[in-house]
Amino acid sequence: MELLLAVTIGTVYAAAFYLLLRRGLVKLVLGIALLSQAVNLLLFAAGGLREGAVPFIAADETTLAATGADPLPQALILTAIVISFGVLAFTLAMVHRADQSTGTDDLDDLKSTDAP
Amino acid sequence: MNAVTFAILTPLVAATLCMLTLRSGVAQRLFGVGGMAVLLLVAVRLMSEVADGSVLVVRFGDWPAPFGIVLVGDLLSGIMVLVSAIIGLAVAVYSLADIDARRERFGYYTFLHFMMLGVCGSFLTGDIFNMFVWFEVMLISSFVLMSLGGERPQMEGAVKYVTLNLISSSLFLAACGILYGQTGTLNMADLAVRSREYMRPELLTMTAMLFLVAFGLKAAMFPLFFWLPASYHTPPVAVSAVFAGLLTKVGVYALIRTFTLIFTNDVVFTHGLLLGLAGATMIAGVLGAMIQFDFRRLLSFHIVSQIGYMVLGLALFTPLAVAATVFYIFHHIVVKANLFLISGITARYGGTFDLKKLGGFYAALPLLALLFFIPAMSLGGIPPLSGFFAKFGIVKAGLAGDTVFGGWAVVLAVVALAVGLLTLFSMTKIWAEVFWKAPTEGHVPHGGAIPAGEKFLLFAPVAALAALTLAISFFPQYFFDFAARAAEQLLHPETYIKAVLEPVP
Amino acid sequence: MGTLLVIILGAVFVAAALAPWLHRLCGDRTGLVLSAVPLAATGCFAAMIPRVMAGNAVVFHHAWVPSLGINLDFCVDGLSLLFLLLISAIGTFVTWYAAGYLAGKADLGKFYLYLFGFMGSMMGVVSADHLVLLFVFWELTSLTSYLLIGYYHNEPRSRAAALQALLVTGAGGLAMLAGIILLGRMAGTFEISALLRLDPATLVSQPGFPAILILILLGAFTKSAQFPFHFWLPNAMEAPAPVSAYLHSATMVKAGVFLLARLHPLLSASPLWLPIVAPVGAITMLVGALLALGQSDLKKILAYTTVGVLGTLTMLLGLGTELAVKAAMAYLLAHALYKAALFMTSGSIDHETGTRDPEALGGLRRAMPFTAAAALVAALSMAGLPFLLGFVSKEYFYKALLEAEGPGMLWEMLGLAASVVMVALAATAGFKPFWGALKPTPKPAHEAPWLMWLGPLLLGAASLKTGLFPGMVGDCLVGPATSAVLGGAGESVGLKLWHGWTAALALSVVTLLLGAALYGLLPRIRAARGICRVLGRFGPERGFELLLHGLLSFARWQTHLLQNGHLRNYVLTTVLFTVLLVGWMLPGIVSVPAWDTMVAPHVLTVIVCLLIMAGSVFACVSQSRFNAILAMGVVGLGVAMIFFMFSAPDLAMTQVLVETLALVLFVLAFYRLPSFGQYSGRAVRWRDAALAVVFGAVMATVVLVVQSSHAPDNAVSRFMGEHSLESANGRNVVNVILVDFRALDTLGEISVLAIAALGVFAMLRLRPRGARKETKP
Amino acid sequence: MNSVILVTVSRLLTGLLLVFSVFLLLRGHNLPGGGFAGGLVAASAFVLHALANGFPSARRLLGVPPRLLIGFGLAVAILGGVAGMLAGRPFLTGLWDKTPLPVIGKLGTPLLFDAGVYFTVFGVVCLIVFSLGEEGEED
Repeated sequence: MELLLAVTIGTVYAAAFYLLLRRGLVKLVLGIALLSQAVNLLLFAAGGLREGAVPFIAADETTLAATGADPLPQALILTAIVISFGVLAFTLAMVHRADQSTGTDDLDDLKSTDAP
Repeated sequence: MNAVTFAILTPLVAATLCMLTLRSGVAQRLFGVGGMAVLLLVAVRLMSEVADGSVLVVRFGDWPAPFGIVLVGDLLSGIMVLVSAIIGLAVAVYSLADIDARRERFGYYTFLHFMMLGVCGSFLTGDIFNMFVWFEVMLISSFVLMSLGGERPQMEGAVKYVTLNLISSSLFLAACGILYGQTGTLNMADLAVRSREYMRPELLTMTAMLFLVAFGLKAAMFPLFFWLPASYHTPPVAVSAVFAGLLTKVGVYALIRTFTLIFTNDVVFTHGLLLGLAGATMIAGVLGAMIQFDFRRLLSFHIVSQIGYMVLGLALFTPLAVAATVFYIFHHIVVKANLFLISGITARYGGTFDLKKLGGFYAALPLLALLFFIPAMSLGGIPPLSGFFAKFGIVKAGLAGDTVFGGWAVVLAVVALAVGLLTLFSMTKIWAEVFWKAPTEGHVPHGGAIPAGEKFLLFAPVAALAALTLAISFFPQYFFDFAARAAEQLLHPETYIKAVLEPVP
Repeated sequence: MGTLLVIILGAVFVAAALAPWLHRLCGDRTGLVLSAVPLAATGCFAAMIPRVMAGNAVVFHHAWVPSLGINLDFCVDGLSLLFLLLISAIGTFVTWYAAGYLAGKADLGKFYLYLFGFMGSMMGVVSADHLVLLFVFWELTSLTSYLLIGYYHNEPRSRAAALQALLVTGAGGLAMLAGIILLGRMAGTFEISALLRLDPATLVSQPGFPAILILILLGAFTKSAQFPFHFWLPNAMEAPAPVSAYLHSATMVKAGVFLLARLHPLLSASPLWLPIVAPVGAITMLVGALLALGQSDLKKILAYTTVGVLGTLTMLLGLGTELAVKAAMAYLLAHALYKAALFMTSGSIDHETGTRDPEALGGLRRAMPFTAAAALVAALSMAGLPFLLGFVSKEYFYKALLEAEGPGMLWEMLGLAASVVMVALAATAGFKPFWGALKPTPKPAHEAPWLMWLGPLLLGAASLKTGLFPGMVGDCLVGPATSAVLGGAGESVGLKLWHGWTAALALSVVTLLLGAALYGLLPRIRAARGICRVLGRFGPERGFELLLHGLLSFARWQTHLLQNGHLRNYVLTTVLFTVLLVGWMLPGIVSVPAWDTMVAPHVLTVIVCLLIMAGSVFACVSQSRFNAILAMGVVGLGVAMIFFMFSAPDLAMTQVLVETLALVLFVLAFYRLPSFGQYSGRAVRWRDAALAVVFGAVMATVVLVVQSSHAPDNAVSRFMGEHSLESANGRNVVNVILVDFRALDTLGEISVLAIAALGVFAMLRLRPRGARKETKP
Repeated sequence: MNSVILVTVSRLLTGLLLVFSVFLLLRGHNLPGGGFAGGLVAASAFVLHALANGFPSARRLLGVPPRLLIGFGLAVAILGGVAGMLAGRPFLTGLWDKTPLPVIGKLGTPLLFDAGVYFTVFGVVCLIVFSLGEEGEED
């Protein structure tokens, strides 16, 4: 289980990194999106996985069962998901504007202000 | 009810008000500048509350620590919030004359206040994940501010800025998750205790490395600084100035906070690494600056170089060194933001940021020459200006021989001195090119080129910041004393930990 | 009286600050008004003489930055007083002189600002009793001299000379700062008088002391233009004449000599002192004299002779005997008086005739009688003719050399050679332009305004008076100064004009005769100018330029390498740096888990994980935007499945919603985005893939490591589980965390969303000026 | 896109989704849901409407500019936090009504805060989608 998850997360990270190394603007955005998926999964894995133990207090209980899944990482990931959604939306708009303003999506052409 | 809460609420409310009144230019400017003024008052109040060395803890939601989120005001936070508010107000006033109506109507002041929210939140929070959230608030506002307007240079800079900072954020988030998984807590004071108890030292150090990269990138440390010189010279000047003053310093703050509170289990390795990186940062930055002929790009490279000094002080990890770092940060924020503001004024008069084309300002605008000279020489470390004391403190700490790094500390002190000379070289380059040199055709500055009202709005913040620099210069003891006591608090985190974790009565 | 000293210092700086304003008010008379300050200061310092003669230093103490150990400590003893008087008196004359020389210049106000700033700093250097305070003033003199040398700021040569002076003295200054800090640390105090009271032998024997000595000497040598750092001084002749007269003869360049004298009791205890300082001084003396011979510009001649004299002074202090120190003090005084005068008269010549070439000048004595008189007296003193202070000082100089230990007659011969050159050049500077037939000059010559000859004339008079009656000046100034340099050891006896028929007198006579002969030969020796030029071209200045250019080239190379403009290289560096740091730690913590201890994954989990992996890889290799977006959707939904399977329904739900919306956004945006271009070549793609695999492997290992251990106690989330219903009235603990326990996170998060949304809005609606609405078809 | 069926279905769905979103918001304290999910669903209602009927129609249906919705949401969330301060407790402290209501449970300021989140997310998604969708189509 642990190994499978590790390999999965590693693969998503690798794919994200590979996309970030491309020269096209669009692939850059895909890379950023994948990166956030990888991190969310890592967070989930680091917090510890539980099957069949939702972090709700059962109707007849007053406290969360000790065997229940840890709710805190879930709250963190929820925050992270929403933040990455906002960031992704902005990145898309930015890439669109960059493409419009510069007339190219090749990152190698986007160094007129950063040329050596 | 102490000022900590209001340091968060003020920019948040101001941003919300700005957002609700986007259509009205008057309201934008009113809330924009007014919000900053209120924030400054709050920051002064906060500083007066923490000045006696007490650690203010606000438990949000009234949940005891470490269960809820706490905001913690100690001397370092107080100093950082205060200087941020000063820069915020200065830049907001400057923006009145610098930011065009279109940017204003599309939420410039909203983003500015949200950025201040993120900055103040990062300085005050006592919770590592909450810090991540504030970092994101700050970052996304800075993304927008960086690209607002959509001009080609801005977009070229923004793409790099955004991508690299998002990588840093993802590492930060991953590191938070690891810390929580290993210790079961997110409260930084609690982390300081539990990370020792629960985590294998190597694992803790590995997590420290993730934080080092995450914060180091935000702080623009070697070799993670590329986004800064690629982008800081592209947005409007007011934006460059507030970025130059505050953003990298949030990264430095986060490094200071975590590497004095949590990651002190293997100082020889972690801080030794910081020491080496600090040296490389100082050198790479200043060398980059030496060959620039774009006013703002030159200043941008210098930010990198000076981040090296700040990290050096942290790395040396002695009371004097950390105090000097705190002093350095305060001095640097004031000076660097001011230099960017000045670059904007010269560009307004001369029509360009190109040093080769600018010229003749010494004769045309002697007041501006004076206002430039003060921060520039301060940055160059000329005594008795503020930069000298900052540098002196760090070099003295390096030469003091009481660090754990022995000869390396001495080597770094020598590097710091040499880099200081090269910094002076760059500053005199600007002075010689922009002020002394005869004006070039088509870029002749003329004192009457800007209407009086706008001129006042541009010059007043610059003059105020220069006056502050002079105040630090002539009464350094007053400021250094705060820095020294802040360092004392940082190096003896027991007080901080106790204040945060003590049970609510 | 200590307070008086501080008041004077303050007054000078206040005068500096007021100068530009005063200039607007008084115009060209600014100098006259301002000169009241140094004049009054001269009086005040003169009033301190009796007290100092009696051996009581004037002191002032005030804490400044105690946290850094920096205090405002001042102490005026004999050495300081000698300098203070020179600074204030010559300062007065220079102020007058500048009023004439720069009359009508728009920048005059700023000029006085810098000049008085310099004056105050210089007074600070010589009266500071605290090493760091001394350094503060020291750097201020560098800075103000930078501004003064660059006075003609439209001239590239001026700017270059100013920068060179600043860099050379600045570099030395920083070395000195390191030395000061180390010395302060070793001695436990920065206070100079306290430092000098310590036993020098103990300090000197410490292992770090040679380094300290060398660092401090670097500061002194650069400031005092010692070989090989001498080149900035002649270049600084780009400055207007008053600046040269003040900075480059009497004051700033003497700061290095002052420092050597100030710390003499301590530093000279080191066995390295004599073998370093005396030879450096001697070489500088010879180099200065030699290069001076090759000059065809009055100012340059004076500049190089100044270098020579600075060498002489350094050599004398290096020898360090009582007689040598006394000679140094007398020589210093004599040189200040005559050299300032000569700089001013040569400036006047330039000002009134338009040339400074001694060959083109002659017979000016009728047109410029006062200037001629002043120049003549000064030149006689420089040549060391009897009845002038220059003679007295030269006598002591020779006596000190005769007495010094050294191989053979080495010191005497060196001193003689240099002095001979001085005689010849004194004639060139003070005699040649005025005597002989009148030569036509670019401007018809006439006398300079009185402001410009009064000072030199008074200085000449001073040379004469002190030369005639050296006893008094010896008792009042030279004696106490010598005694101060020697740490109170020397007796404070005055100078004598007549020592009887001694070897020194004989040397003086020989000097004059040879000097006269050399002057006669000068036109022919000019042929040797070429040699000087060659020396100049391949000398230390060339080295300095090469160093600077080398540094700039290196900077360019480095910056091109690092800041290369390619985002992918930045990403690569960042990620590889992470991999390096994290990977470095991994071997120590990773342990291969045994297969049997691992939980076997559910089949569904395996399928979902494979989907995620396949989606990720497909997004990388897909040639079509649309397929790539779909692949992203698969990954997102896969992640939602993982959330769902492992007890996180809230996450799963949000993830599904967010993924759906993201898909909509992608589709909306990608309508307008370009299709995938295949920009990188195959090799690059394979390299990147390999690097990506490495990074993925490191991250996978990290995940493995962090899964292998968990917090033994999750008190925080347990607390939340216990209080969620009771205190926060919610059964959905995740939601309660979001809106109550950690509501602040949520507040920040909706702020992020708000910013992002408004950002998207602004990004899309606020088009750059001049941009067409849609550039894409 | 303007097929009759899609238009009709979207009308129906928009209303349904809106009701469902409020339901999600209200029950979120005890069951999966909450302000985020609610806001996202509410926004999806309008996104769906926009895709079916065009963006101008969706804007008309929404009635208020999305950015005001965001500002309103933020203001509500802040108010939900400030309420605690007015009672002399720290920011964001939950104040609760004693008597529970059906379905929702007890009323309290965290619910107000969650409503703020709902409106913010609602406005945010609408603003983003509308901006992206309308890019290049009008003005």
